[in-house]
Amino acid sequence: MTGLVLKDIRKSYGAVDVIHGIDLDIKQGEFIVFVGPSGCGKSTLLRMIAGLEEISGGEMMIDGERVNDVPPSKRGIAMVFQSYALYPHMTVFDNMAFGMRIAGESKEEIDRRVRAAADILQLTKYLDRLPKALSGGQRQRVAIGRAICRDPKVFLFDEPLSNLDAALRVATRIEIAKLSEQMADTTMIYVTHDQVEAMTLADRIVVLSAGHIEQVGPPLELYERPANLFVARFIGSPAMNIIPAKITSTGAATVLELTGGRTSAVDIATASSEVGKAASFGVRPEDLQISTGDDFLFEGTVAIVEALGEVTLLYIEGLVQGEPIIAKIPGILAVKRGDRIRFTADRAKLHLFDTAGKSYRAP
Amino acid sequence: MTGLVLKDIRKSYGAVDVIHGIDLDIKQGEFIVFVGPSGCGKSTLLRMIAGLEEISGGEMMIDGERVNDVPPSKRGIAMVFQSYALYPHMTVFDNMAFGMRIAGESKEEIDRRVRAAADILQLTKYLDRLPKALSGGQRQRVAIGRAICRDPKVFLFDEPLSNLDAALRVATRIEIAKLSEQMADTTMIYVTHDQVEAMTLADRIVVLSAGHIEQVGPPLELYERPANLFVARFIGSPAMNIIPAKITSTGAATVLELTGGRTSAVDIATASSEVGKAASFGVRPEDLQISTGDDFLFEGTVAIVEALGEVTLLYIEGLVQGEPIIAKIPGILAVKRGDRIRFTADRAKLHLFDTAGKSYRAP
Amino acid sequence: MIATSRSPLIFVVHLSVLLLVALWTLPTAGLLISSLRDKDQLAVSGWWTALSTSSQNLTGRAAAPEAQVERDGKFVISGNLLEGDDAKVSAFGFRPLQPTAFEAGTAADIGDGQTLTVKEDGSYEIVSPTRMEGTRGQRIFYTAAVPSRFTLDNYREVLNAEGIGASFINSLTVAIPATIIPILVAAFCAYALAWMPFPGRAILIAVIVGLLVVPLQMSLIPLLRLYNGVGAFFGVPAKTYVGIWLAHMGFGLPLAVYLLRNYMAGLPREILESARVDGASDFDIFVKIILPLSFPALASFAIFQFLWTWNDLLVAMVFLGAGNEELVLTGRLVNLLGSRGGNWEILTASAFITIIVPLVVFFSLQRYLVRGLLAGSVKGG
Amino acid sequence: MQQLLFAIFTMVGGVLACVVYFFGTNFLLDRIFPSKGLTGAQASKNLRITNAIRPWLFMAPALIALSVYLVYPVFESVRLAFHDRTGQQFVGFSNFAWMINDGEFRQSIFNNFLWLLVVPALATFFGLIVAALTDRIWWGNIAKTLIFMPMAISFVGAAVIWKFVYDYRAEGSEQIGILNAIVVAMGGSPEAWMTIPFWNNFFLMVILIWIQTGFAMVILSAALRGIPEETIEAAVIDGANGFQIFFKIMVPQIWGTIAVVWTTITILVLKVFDIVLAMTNGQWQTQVLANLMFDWMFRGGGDFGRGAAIAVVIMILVIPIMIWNIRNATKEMEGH
Amino acid sequence: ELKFKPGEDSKFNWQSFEDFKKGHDLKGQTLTIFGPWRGEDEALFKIVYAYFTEATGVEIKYSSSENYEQQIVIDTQAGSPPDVAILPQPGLIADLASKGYLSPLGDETKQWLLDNYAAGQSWVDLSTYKGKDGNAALFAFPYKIDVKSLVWYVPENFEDAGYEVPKTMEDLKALTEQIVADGGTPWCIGLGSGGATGWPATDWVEDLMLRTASPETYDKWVTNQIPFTDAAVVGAIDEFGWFAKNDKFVDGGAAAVASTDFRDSPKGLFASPPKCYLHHQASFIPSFFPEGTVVGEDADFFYMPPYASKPELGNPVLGAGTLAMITKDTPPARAFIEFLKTPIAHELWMAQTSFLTPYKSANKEAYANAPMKKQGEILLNSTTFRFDGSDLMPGKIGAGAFWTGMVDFVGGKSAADVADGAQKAWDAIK
Ligand SMILES: Nc1ncnc2c1ncn2[C@@H]1O[C@H](COP(=O)(O)OP(=O)(O)OP(=O)(O)O)[C@@H](O)[C@H]1O
Ligand SMILES: Nc1ncnc2c1ncn2[C@@H]1O[C@H](COP(=O)(O)OP(=O)(O)OP(=O)(O)O)[C@@H](O)[C@H]1O
Ligand SMILES: [Mg+2]
Ligand SMILES: [Mg+2]
Repeated sequence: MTGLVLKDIRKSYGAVDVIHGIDLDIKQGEFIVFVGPSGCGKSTLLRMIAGLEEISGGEMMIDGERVNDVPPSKRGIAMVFQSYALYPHMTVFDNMAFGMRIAGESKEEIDRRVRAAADILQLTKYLDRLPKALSGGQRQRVAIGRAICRDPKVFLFDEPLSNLDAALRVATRIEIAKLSEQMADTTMIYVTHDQVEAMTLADRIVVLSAGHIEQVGPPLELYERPANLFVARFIGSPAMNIIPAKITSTGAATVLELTGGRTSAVDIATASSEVGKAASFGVRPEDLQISTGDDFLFEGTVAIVEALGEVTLLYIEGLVQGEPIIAKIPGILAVKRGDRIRFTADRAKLHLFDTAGKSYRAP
Repeated sequence: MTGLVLKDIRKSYGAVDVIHGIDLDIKQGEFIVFVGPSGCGKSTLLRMIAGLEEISGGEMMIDGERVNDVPPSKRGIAMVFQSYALYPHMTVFDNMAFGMRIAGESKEEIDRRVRAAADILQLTKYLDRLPKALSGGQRQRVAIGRAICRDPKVFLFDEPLSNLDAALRVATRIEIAKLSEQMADTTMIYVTHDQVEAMTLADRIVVLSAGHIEQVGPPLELYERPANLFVARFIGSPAMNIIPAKITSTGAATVLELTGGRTSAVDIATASSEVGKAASFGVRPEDLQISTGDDFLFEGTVAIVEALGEVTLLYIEGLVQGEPIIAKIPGILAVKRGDRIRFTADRAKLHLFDTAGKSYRAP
Repeated sequence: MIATSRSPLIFVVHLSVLLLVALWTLPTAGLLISSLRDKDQLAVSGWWTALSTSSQNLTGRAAAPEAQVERDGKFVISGNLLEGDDAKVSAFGFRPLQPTAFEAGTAADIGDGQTLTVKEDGSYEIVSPTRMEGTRGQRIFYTAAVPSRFTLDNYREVLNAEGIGASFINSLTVAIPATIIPILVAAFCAYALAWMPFPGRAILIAVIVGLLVVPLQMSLIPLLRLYNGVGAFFGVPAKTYVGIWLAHMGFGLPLAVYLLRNYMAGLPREILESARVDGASDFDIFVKIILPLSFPALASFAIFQFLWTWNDLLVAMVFLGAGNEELVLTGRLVNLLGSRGGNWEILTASAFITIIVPLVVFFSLQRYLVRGLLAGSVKGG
Repeated sequence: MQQLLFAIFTMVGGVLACVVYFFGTNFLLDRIFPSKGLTGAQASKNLRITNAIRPWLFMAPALIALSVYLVYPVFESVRLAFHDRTGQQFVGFSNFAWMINDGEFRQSIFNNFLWLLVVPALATFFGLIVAALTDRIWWGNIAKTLIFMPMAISFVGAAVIWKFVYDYRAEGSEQIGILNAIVVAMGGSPEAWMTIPFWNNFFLMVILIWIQTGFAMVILSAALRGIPEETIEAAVIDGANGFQIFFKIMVPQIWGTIAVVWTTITILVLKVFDIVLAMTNGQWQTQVLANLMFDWMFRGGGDFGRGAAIAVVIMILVIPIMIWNIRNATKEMEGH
Repeated sequence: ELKFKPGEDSKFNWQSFEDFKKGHDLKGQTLTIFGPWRGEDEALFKIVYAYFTEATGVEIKYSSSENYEQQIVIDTQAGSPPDVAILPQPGLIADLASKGYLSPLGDETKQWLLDNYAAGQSWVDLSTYKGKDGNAALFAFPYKIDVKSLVWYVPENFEDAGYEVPKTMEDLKALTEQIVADGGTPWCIGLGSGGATGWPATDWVEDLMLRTASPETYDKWVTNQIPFTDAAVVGAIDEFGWFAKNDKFVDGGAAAVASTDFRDSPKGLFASPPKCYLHHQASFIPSFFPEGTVVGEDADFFYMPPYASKPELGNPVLGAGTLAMITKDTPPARAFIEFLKTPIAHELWMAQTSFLTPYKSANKEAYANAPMKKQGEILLNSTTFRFDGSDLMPGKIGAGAFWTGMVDFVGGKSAADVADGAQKAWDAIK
């Protein structure tokens, strides 16, 4: 079986184009996560896959068949809506049971599955309540429960965990992971803005930006080898620090001159034609280390110290105009605002992008 | 000025008690974050502060005056609703301008402030749209913008960033932090389930659970010295690992026998009467280190490896029944499922709770 | 609900509603009070005077001369004008043009040596030196302060009318299906017009709005002709309950469809979508999602349709007939008024008798006009 | 008793038949073009077919009833409008020509426009105010019932009610109409309200407003209650007062329903005749189109040609409303 | 169920009942009758037709409607008419006849009317209409007549004030002025009747017309052979104006005339002090007298007198009434018309209330009371009987422009203008 294929899918609302031609091949059983900035078209894409939004252009195939005109109910999908979309007049139980009732499942089966889902989502207490008497997170859980209860070929989740607290979020995330493991044949498409969710759940992540795909790949690949500046800055939190640089020497490793005046070698091969060109040098906050010696990448003044317990974020100003450079150092540090600190980083973990934003690293 | 005082605030919906007596003193200009599991009553509490929910019992004072019966509009608040509550018939601009128009601000001032807020929230493009033509995140931003535009004494935020992508989230978070810095007199009350938000923004965090306060304190205090098991597990992600133990020796440091059979000393003073009692031993995932020597806390089998790029999460099974122990190790590790690994931790960073869940550490 | 109920504005609200309610009920109050009044009073004094003691000029008649008794050599006719009414006579007279010529208690010389005395309590006495002649008693005009007096006679008369019970049932037989059927039919149609895409939808909506304007009177003859044709063709009576249900349905449909469609189109789209994703067909969606969520609209239309069919006379007369067996309540009550439609006292009472059922319907359906039916379903603007 | 049984039986039967139709046809449709259980091209093809058919199944009873009960009479009216009084002989436009020259017709048109200006606006306005205000007080339901009452009262009853309001007795004698009683009590002299040309139109309109406010109230009340509470809460927080919330938040959100109510009452006004018939029968220059039509249709055997011609005019007057509705519906569908 | 046992009371002509019974056996058939009688009248009519059922075995289904005018048009147009229709409006009947919805009653009935009804020719003329084919024929049978030329008063008030019942119109006018001179108000006139406001004035005008112009002029007027603006018509309207447009002559002044309900206006007679002394209205009006009023004692009437100066006009009587016609020609329908020709069919109703008949063979003694008998005699003694003119005119005029015109007239318009308006309306429908 071939799963889901999107061919040059487009969508426009009147004159506004929101999806500009998406090509994507999703294998059956794969867990795909869509990430991208707010408003980039994730929900729209998901809704098109569900059949809720008309496809303005391109083709969508499920299992090799064109489904552009197939109604949602025939696509074998379950969906968690970003805005919950609960049935306000039904209790939590009925909300979850609705799909199964429609499918004509037996009463016992319905009861069993609803209770199982409620258990997982800690909703058992609330089964008899109407949505209006639930908290935001509880509503969201009902929406998830509703999808879980059904047994679809494709699961669509639109930011399903955004209103949950950390613990529940982890728990539910693990449940979803388990689910996807148990139902190896079920394709999952998941929209999130949470890095951890994306990284932990995805077989592949699709990074969207303004209606087109920036990069598709397994989580670590995206993290380690972002194809372009957009992905580089989007994946990882806090975002990768980008420092303008000039290529001074090329070859198997490239040597750069950073704005600060310091040079740095990067383990990325570049063609000799690139010498002298401007480029963007990238280093992730968590790849920065405090250097005590002279072998440092750059030096800066601490503007803000954020101690999160586990790690400390240092905001370094004065290096790049406008934005501070952020360093994420494990543990709790004895650093104060105004301290001058030198940073170094592992050469292998550095990134380099050309002026168009494309990575110099071979894909 | 005295800010906001809650005295034994209670709320019940019919027979269901959801807030069981909250006492809280919020100083003017303070940034308070409410955290707690979904459904614990955060939104309800916030809505009571706003005056949208009647207070079933107790007293609320703003600036020393009892405001139980004061209507919302007289309390000088702005609020971001968990469900956005945008005016569906107004454009984004009008949504944001509404409060100011009501207050009778000048046209120029309104325009200036709305545009400033839209700029911050990257909404400028959408100012003329109606809410229904916005994505989830965009709607949320409008809701935030609406609150920012006004100039209240108290800001109330109910999970304002839950639908935003990481980058925007960080940016908005910083904006909110700046806002609170600029308006030193403005009190902020902020509900979130995001640890980072809570830790970075809060002057003090209020941990709620099932309608009552578990602990109130500055972020780091909560992280380093949780008052009880609930707070310990709730603050920090992944949650603190809890291992059943028995106190074998007391004094300035306490010695424990863990389930695994190993013993460990903890830098917490206990009374001698505690010897022999059961206790919960806690260690945060990020405080665990891989030990190569014999000096280890416990040993376990890796069940799952989650590589997030920056850190790797190891799920260790077989130590505590049911739940895996999680370790968060910086960097990308070459660890596979099934590997047996030994862990150690800094004695000073260990936690100890009695059977009732209370921390042995002096508050 | 928002905790603002104690704002000072609420008094203004109370006051304005009170004012509006007063304005709106005042005319009806007139009818109600009138229905409880004596029929002769209706045309003589305003209904509001019935509420208080009022001074009225009345005419009474003494007992006929045959009732006279001889007392102390004089002939005396006595009795009471008020006949037990709790009124107080202040003045009296015996000539129509001077009805208040004498104060109560004084003796009036009415000629032929006769005197007439009327006391405050209404008792009168005619004293004559000679035997009185004639068959009719003396007219006595008097002014009395009459306290408010009400009677249920009008209601009794209406309720005791022959065939009223049967007509009541006839009316129900007409009104109930004529309410339910169009709602059902209209709801399906409204759903299709609101949520099912098909070509020509907008035009169809407009046509239905346009049909609202068709005057009922224009349709009666062609339709009755059609009914007669159909009846003759199938050998069934032309005037049946089914016929009138359908007629009421036809006339009520445009409004029903228009109202319901408007309401349904306003339901949050996400809810329908989520049902669609859950595998529900349009039929399922309609029955299980749309219908329950449209309850406020259904209830409001039901109120009106019931009311119209209940109060209708014309359609019932034409399509059900005016015979005794099939006469509806309105028809029965109108018939009570007599050929010249005179009896207002009947009219007033029957107006209140017919109003009861619609009011009950209104009251019982009002609770379906619920607040926050959609609360908690979706988030967003 | 037997009648009661018969009544119940017919009622249940009638309603059941209707239910059976909808369930039955749907069941059949799903049976003939099955899609449950099936997959692939066949299923989606069947689905496309059912999706094309189903709206018409849903609408069929309504459309048939509408055609029979309303569309057919419309055509019949149009036909009659071009025929003589018996409906036999074709007379071309002569009925319309007569109409234009008829003073009463012109008077009716003028009056109808007055009615159209005043009644829908005021009835909707009062209905809205009542619906909004009664939601905020504990005795709101009672208040609503009282304001709804005129709607429920039979027409004959209403006519008597207003007789007791507008009744005129000569100066000096006791007034039994409350309006004159008030005027007299305030030192004025009584007026025969119904006979004051031009203004008497307004006294008649008051009656219709009095009745229709209940209609507007019920419909708008249902709509008001559908407004998401949170938007009101948000406005409260934004510092809006009662008026601002009402006019800037609530009213715009139920704008669609207000338009519906307004439209409905407008059309009703075009058709209004019983009030005029009962109160003045068009005398004292209060004639309106519908009453004029009724007059020509049925008085003394009737003149179907002229009656129908007036009906056609009434129907033509509704066309702008139809166009406006098409526009709205199209706009709304684009939004979907 | 028969109210009067056949054979028992000698004032009834039981023989005619028996004869009729012998001649008709239609057992098992039904007859649908549509009539204008509702309420009390309906009950009375039921008592009468019970005898028809008794005699023939025909089951009668009677129905009526508040809007009988509309109802009969709809029913006949749509093809489901009753068997027999009874209507009070000759204009409407003429229309039905011209559209072919009525069956002619035949020459034999015509002759019967000529022979048996007082002023028989008047009745025949009244019941003869043009059929669909354009030929005139007798289509209706008058049954149950109201006399309109009555003036009501309270005898005791007259006695008290020393007034006499006037015998001539001159006297009546003098009396009117006398009452004013005595400080009273002579007349109560109310034209209000909801949508039919104005009709009582048309009775006035017609009554006065018959007293100022010849019956032929009257006939030409109602058929518009002379225009509304004819001097005779305008004169009659002005005569009415003499009474109604003088503030001193009418209770409440002229302004009150149009807006006082006709049902309320007689109540002024009984007020204390009396609001008026005289009231012109048809024989039905006692139903609107205060409860307990005994006609003949508490209230009475006199014949609206003719002008002494115009003896040639005799004693004209204005009246109205209902006419029965066959809308579906069935044997029971024919039998019903036959039944109406029997004296008993009249006497049965005469013995109750509100029924007058010009049938000469009906026993006058059967009238339930003296006032009815007196009215019956007025009817029988009339030299001229004329049907209510407004009912004879086309609906648009008789039940429209004429009414409206009269309302405008009492509102201040001149008689000439009113007549002109009415004539214009008449021209419009030609
Ligand atoms: N109308 C109601 N009737 C009964 N219970 C209610 C009602 N509204 C809320 N609750 C309950 O009150 C509790 C607190 O709700 P609240 O919305 O304050 O939670 P919360 O802390 O904001 O949760 P979340 O993070 O999920 O938004 C929940 O358990 C909820 O189910
Ligand atoms: N009806 C509409 N008309 C015009 N533009 C629309 C409409 N609906 C959505 N959009 C726009 O389409 C874009 C994509 O919206 P979508 O909901 O897919 O975003 P998203 O990626 O899900 O964002 P988020 O993370 O904020 O939910 C947004 O910029 C939105 O403003
Ligand atoms: Mg989205
Ligand atoms: Mg909440």
